[in-house]
Amino acid sequence: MKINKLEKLKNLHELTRIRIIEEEIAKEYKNQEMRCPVHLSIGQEAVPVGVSRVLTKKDYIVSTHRCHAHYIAKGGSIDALIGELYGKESGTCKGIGGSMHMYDKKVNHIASVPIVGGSIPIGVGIGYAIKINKSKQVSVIYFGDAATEEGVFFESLHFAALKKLPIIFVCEDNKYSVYTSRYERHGKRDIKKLIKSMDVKFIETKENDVEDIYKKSLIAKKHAILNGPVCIYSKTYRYLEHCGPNNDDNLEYRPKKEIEYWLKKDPIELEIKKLKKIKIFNDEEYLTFCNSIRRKFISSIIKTKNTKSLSIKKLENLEYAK
Amino acid sequence: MKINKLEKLKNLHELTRIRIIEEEIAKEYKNQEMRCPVHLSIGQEAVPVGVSRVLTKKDYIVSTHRCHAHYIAKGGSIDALIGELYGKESGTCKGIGGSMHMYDKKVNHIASVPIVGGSIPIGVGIGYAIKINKSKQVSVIYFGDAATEEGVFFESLHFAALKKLPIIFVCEDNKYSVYTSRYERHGKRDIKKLIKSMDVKFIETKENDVEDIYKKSLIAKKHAILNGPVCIYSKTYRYLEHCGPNNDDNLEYRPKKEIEYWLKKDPIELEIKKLKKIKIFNDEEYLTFCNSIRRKFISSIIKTKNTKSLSIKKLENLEYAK
Amino acid sequence: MPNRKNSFIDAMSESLVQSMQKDKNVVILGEGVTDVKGIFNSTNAALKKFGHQRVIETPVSENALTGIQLGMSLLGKKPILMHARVDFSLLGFDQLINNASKWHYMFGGEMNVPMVIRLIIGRGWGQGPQHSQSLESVFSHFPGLKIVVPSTAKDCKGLMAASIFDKNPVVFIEHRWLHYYSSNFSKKFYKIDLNNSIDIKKRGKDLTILSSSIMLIESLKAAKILKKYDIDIEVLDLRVLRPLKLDKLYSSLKKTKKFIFVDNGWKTFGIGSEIFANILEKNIFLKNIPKRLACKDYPTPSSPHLNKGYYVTIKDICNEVCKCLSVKKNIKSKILNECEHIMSKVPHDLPDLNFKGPF
Amino acid sequence: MPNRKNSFIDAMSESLVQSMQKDKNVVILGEGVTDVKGIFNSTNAALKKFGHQRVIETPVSENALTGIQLGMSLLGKKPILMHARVDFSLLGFDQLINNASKWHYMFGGEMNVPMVIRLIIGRGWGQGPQHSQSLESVFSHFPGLKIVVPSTAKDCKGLMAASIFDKNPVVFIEHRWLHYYSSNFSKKFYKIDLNNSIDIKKRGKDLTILSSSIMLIESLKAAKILKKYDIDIEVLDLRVLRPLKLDKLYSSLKKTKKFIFVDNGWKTFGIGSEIFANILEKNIFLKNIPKRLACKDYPTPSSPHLNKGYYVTIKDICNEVCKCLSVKKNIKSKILNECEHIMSKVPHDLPDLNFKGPF
Ligand SMILES: Cc1ncc(C[n+]2csc(CCOP(=O)(O)OP(=O)(O)O)c2C)c(N)n1
Ligand SMILES: Cc1ncc(C[n+]2csc(CCOP(=O)(O)OP(=O)(O)O)c2C)c(N)n1
Ligand SMILES: [Mg+2]
Ligand SMILES: [Mg+2]
Repeated sequence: MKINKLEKLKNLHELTRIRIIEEEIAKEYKNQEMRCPVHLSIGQEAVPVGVSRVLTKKDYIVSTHRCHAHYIAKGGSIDALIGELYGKESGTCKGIGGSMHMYDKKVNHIASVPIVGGSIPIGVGIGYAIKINKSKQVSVIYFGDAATEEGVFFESLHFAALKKLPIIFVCEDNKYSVYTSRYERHGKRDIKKLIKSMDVKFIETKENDVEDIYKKSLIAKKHAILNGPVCIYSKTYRYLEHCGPNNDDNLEYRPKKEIEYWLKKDPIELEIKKLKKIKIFNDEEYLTFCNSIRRKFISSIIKTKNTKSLSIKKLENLEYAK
Repeated sequence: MKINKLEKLKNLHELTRIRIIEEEIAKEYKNQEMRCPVHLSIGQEAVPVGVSRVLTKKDYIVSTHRCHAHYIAKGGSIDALIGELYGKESGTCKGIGGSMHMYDKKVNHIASVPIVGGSIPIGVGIGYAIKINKSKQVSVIYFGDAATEEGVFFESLHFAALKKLPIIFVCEDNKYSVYTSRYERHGKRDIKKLIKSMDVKFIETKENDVEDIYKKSLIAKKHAILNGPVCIYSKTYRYLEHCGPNNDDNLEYRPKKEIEYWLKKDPIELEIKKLKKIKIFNDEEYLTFCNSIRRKFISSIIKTKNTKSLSIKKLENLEYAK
Repeated sequence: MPNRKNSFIDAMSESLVQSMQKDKNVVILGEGVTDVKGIFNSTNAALKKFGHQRVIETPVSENALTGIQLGMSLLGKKPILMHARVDFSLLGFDQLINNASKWHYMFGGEMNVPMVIRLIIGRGWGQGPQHSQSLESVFSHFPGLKIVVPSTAKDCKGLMAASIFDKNPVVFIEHRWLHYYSSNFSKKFYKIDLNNSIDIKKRGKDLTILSSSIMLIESLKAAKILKKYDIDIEVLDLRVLRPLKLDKLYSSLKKTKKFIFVDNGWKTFGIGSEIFANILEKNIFLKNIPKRLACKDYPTPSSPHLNKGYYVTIKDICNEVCKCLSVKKNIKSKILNECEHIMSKVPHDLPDLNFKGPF
Repeated sequence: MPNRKNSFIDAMSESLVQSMQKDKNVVILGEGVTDVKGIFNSTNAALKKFGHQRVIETPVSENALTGIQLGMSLLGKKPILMHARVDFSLLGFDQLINNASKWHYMFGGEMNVPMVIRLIIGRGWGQGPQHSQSLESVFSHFPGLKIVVPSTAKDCKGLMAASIFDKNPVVFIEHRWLHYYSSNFSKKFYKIDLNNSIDIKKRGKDLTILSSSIMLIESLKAAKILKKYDIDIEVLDLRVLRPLKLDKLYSSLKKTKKFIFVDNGWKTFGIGSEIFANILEKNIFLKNIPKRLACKDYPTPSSPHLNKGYYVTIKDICNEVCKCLSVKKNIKSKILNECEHIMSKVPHDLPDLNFKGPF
C-alpha cells in the first residue's frame, strides 16, 4: 500500500494540530482557570492520528483519562473540548465530566473514563451491538499499558474473541503508569504471545510512526470486520508529567537516555523528515498552518470563557434519563 | 523418576478412599440430612491425589466449591468433613461454612470458597508471605476451568509471575461450568500459550493418570520453590451432576461419546490395570481396604449425627476476631 | 383475558418473552441462561422462541459482562444480565457503580443506559455466607440506579417489563423463595410504574408494616393470622427502593400511628435505616417506638442448626405487633402458638415442603 | 516528649513508620507507594527506612491485590493496601466483601485477617463523578469490617496504628482535604481505641452536631463562629462507623436536645440514615426536627461552576443551627455574613489558598 502525498501532508497536519492544541492547553492551564485534572498527549500523537485515518465518523471509539488526542483525531470539536476544560455547558459533557470524560455523538466518541480499564468492556459491548446490527462499523478501544494489568482487560479480550467481535484494541504503551515503569509492573510478561493466545490478532507498529500505524490500522480494520478482534500495540512516550501541564523530568523517574531516545523519535519530527526527503514539505506553509491552529485555539478560549455554564436546575434533573 | 510399588499402592488407595467417601456422601445425602449444597469430585480424584503426594502438611492449599477431594487428599479429617456437611461444631468451619467452605490448619488447607476464582488471589498472597518468610513451602491453588474466565485469575497469575512466588496453580479442567461446555466459553483460546506468555511455567498432565500427575507435581514443586509460579493443567471429568448426589446424564448436556470416553479413563480403573500388569494388585486386599474405608465413614456419620452444633452464643460472638 | 394463578417464575418467563417480542433490542445475557435449567426455568421459553442470538450464554466474567451490557445499551439494545446469586454481582461493582449508575448524568444527559441486572437472593439449604446476601441497601445508595424488589408473581411480571423498558440501569432483585409462590395476573403484557415505590398489599387500621420481597410475604402471613384475632394490620410493599417515594407510608402512618419495618437483610445501615430517618425528619407522629426487624448482623451461617432464628419469622412479626398494640397475654400466646404451628409444618431452611435439596 | 503541631500526612507517615518498626510483619502495598510522590508523601519515609521489601509497588489489579493482602494476613503479615481514590476500591469489592469481611466468621473463628485498606476521598479541582465518591455507608453495612474515618492529624496517627494492629479488616477512609490541616500530637507511638466510635471534639450545651472527617472540621469551624454569638454547640466526631457505638451521642442529646448531622456523602441510605434510625428506635427526645445535611443526591459534577453548593458548607451548617435554635434574624444574618466572608477567602473548589492545580 502506498500513501499519497496529500495523505502524508494530512498526517503531518493532524499530528501538528493535536500537538499545538495540547501545548496551548498546557500554557493556558497555568492560569488555573481550567479547574480539572488534565492528562496531555504530547509525544503520543502518532497512534490516534494513524488509527483515526481509517475510521469514519460512524465508527466508535472509547478511551481513557488521556483522551484529548483520541477525541481531536476522531474529528471532535475543539470548542467542545475547551468547553469541558473550563467546565462550561458548551463542553463535551456540559462540564459535568471534566477533562477525563469525553463524549460526542457527532463523531461517535462514545466515552472516555478515568477508571483504568473502565471503558474496555464498554467498547466490547459496542462491538457486540455492531455485530448484532450487522452494520459495517468497528469499535475502537484505546487504553494504556497499565490497563493491561486489570482483570477486566482479560475478560474483555476473552469475550471479544469468543464472539468474534469487530473490535480494535489499541494499546498505547508509554511505558509508565504514573511514575512506575513497565519493568516494575510487567516483569517478563510477553504481551504479543499473550494477546495471540487469546485468539486476538496482534499487530505491533513502529514507534511513533504515523504512516506505519495508518497502514496497520487499515489491516486491523479489515480483519476486525471480517474475522474478529485485533490488538494494535504501539510503543510511544509522553513528554510532560502524568497529570498536569509541566515537564517533570526533574523528578528523575525516567532515565535521561530513555527521554533522549524518544525525543529523537518525535512523531512530528519523523514525519517532517520524511516529507522533506520527498520534497513536499514547505516551511512557510507549515508555519501558516501552525499559526492558524493556534489562532483558532485562542479564539476558542476567548469564546469559551464568555459562555455560560449549565444551569444548576438542569444539572439537578440529570439523575435519571426520562 | 521411578515410582516404587509401595507408592503405587498408596496412590491407588488414596484414589479409592476419596471415591468411596464421595460415593457414600452421595448415598447419605439422599436422606436430606446434609442440608447444604455438595459438589462431588467423583471421577476427578487423580489430580488432588497426584498433587498432594508431593506436599507436606506445611504446604498450603486453597480451593473451590468442589473441595472434598482436595481436603481429603491433603490429609484432612473425615470426621471434620462430615461434621461440616451436617452443620455440626465438629465441622471444618463449625458448620458455619458448609460443604463449599473447608478450613483446617492442621493440614494447612487454608480455605475453599464458592465464589468462582475467589480463592486464587488468596493463594497468591499466601505464596507472597511464604517468600517473605523464606520458608520452603509452596502455595497450591486449585481451581476449575471456569475460573480461568475471571479477571482475578489473570491479575493473580500476573502478580505471582512478577514477584516470582512459590505457587502451583492447579487447573482441573472438567470441561464444564455447571452445564456449559468449554467450547461455548473459551472458543479458540490457547491456555498453554496463555499461561506461558505470562511467564508462568505450564505443565500439562496425562488425563486422570495419577502417576503422571505425581511426577509432574514433583517437577512443579521444585520449580515453584526455585524459580516461581507453575501451572499444572489437567483434564478430567466429573461423573455426577454439578451440584448434588445424582447422575444427571439424562439431561443430555454432555455427549454420550464423551461420557464413555471418560468412563474408560477412570483414574481408579487405570491404576488398577497398571498394578495388575506388574502384579502387585490383590483383589482381596483391595476389597478389605474398601470395606474398611466404608466402615470408617459409616461410623463417622453415626458419631457426627450425635454431636452437638455450635452454640448460638458462640456464633453471635464471631463477627470480629478479638 | 382472565387472570390465572401462576407462579413467580411463570410471571418472569412471560414478562421476558413478551418484552422480547415487543422489542427486538431486548436481549438476555448470563452464565447459564441457555443451559437446561435456564436460571430456574425462567429463560427456557425465551431461548426456545428467540434462540441463541438473543439469549446469550457467557463466560464467568462478571465485571466485563456488566460493562459489555452497558456498551450494548448505548447502541439501543436493552440487555438483561442475570446472576444466579446476588453475591456474584459484587465482582461487577466497578462497572455498575463507577460507570452504569453515573453514565447518563456524567456525560451530560445525552446517553441512556437501558439495562437490567437480575439478581437472585439465596436462602435455605445451606446457602451460607457467600450465597445469601441481601444487598439492597448498598445498591440503593447510588444515584442513577433504580432498585426493584418484587414480592408477588403479578408484580414480578409488571415490574420486570417496566425495568426492561426503563431508560436507566435497573437492579432487579428477586428472592429465591418467591419462586414457590403464585398469584393471579393477566396474560397480557403490562408494566408497573417504577415511580411508585409503595404498593398497599393489605389495608388495615391498627398498625402499619412496611416490607419487601419475601419478607412482605411473611408479613402478609402474619397479618392474616392477626386478623383472626381482630388485629387489623396495613401491609405496605416497598417494591421500589430507589427512587424512594414514601408518601403512601406517611398516609398509612397518619391513620395507624404505629409502625414496624421488616427487612430481609442486615439492620445496620440497611433499608430500614433510611425509612426511619425519613420518619424522624418528617416528624411523623407515632404512638409506638418503631422497630426494625431484620436479620442478625452477621453473615448467614450455613448449618440449619445455626440459621434457625437468623431470619425474621412470622412469629417475630406477630410478637412485635402484640408488643406494639399491648395485646393481652392470653391472646398473644394463642397467636404465637398459631405461628409456631404454621412454622412447624415446613422446616425453617426450606421454602416449601416439596423442596428437595440441593438448590 | 512534647506534642508538636504537625500535618495530617506527617501523622500518617509517622504512624506507618512506627508501626513497621514495632512489628516487622507490617507491610505496605499499592500502586505508587514507592514512587516519587509516595501517596501524597505519606509512604516515602517508610520506603526510605524499610525498603522495597516492605513497601511494595504493585500492578493496577485491585481485586487481586485485595485477595493477596488477605492471603498474606493469614500467614501473620499485617498488610496495608493503599488506593489513591476510594473509587478504585470498587474493583476489589468481591474480595473485600465476599471474602475479607466474612473470613474470620465463616471459617469458624479460627483465622484472623489483620489488614488495612487505606482509601482517599477526592474533592475539588475537577475531581468529578469517578474520583470523589464517599462510600462510607456502603462499607459500614458489612459485618466483619471496621470502618475508620479520622478527622485530625492526631486521630489519624492513633487510629491508623490501631487499625494496623487490629485483628480484623479495617477500611481506613481519609479525606484528601484533611491533608491541609495540622494538629498537636505526640511523637510517641500510640493507638486510639476502635471500640469508641465517638470522640467529643468540642463541648457545648445548645445543640449537638455529629459529623466525620472533613465535615467534622467544617462543623468545628461553624461552631467557632457561632460561639462568638453565644451559641454553644457540642461537636461530636463519629470517627469509627463500624462497630457503631452511639452512647456518647445519646448523652449529648440528653443535654442539648437538639441535633444536626453533617455528612460528606449522599444523604439517601447514607450514614445519617442509620444514626437517625437509632435515635428513633431509642426514643431519644429532641426539641428540634433533626436534619441530615449532606451532598446533593447525584454524583459530583467536575466543573467548579456546577459543584458550588454540592458539598455542605459552614454557611449551611450555621444556617441550620440558627433555624433549630430560632436565632433572631439580625444575628442570623450577621452569622451568615461572617460565614460568607470566611468562605470567600478560598475558592470553594480548593482545599487551601496555596493549592495549585491539578491534584
Ligand atoms: C482502577 C484505577 N486504579 C488506579 C487509578 C490511578 N491511575 C490513574 S492513571 C493511572 C496510570 C495509567 O497508566 P496507563 O494505563 O499506562 O495510561 P497512561 O497514563 O500512561 O496514558 C493510574 C494507576 C485509576 N484511575 N483507576
Ligand atoms: C463469581 C461466581 N460466578 C458464578 C458462580 C456460579 N457457579 C458456581 S460453580 C460454577 C462453575 C464452576 O466451574 P469450574 O470453575 O469449571 O468448576 P467445576 O464446577 O467444573 O469444578 C459457577 C459458574 C459463582 N459461584 N461465582
Ligand atoms: Mg502508560
Ligand atoms: Mg469445570
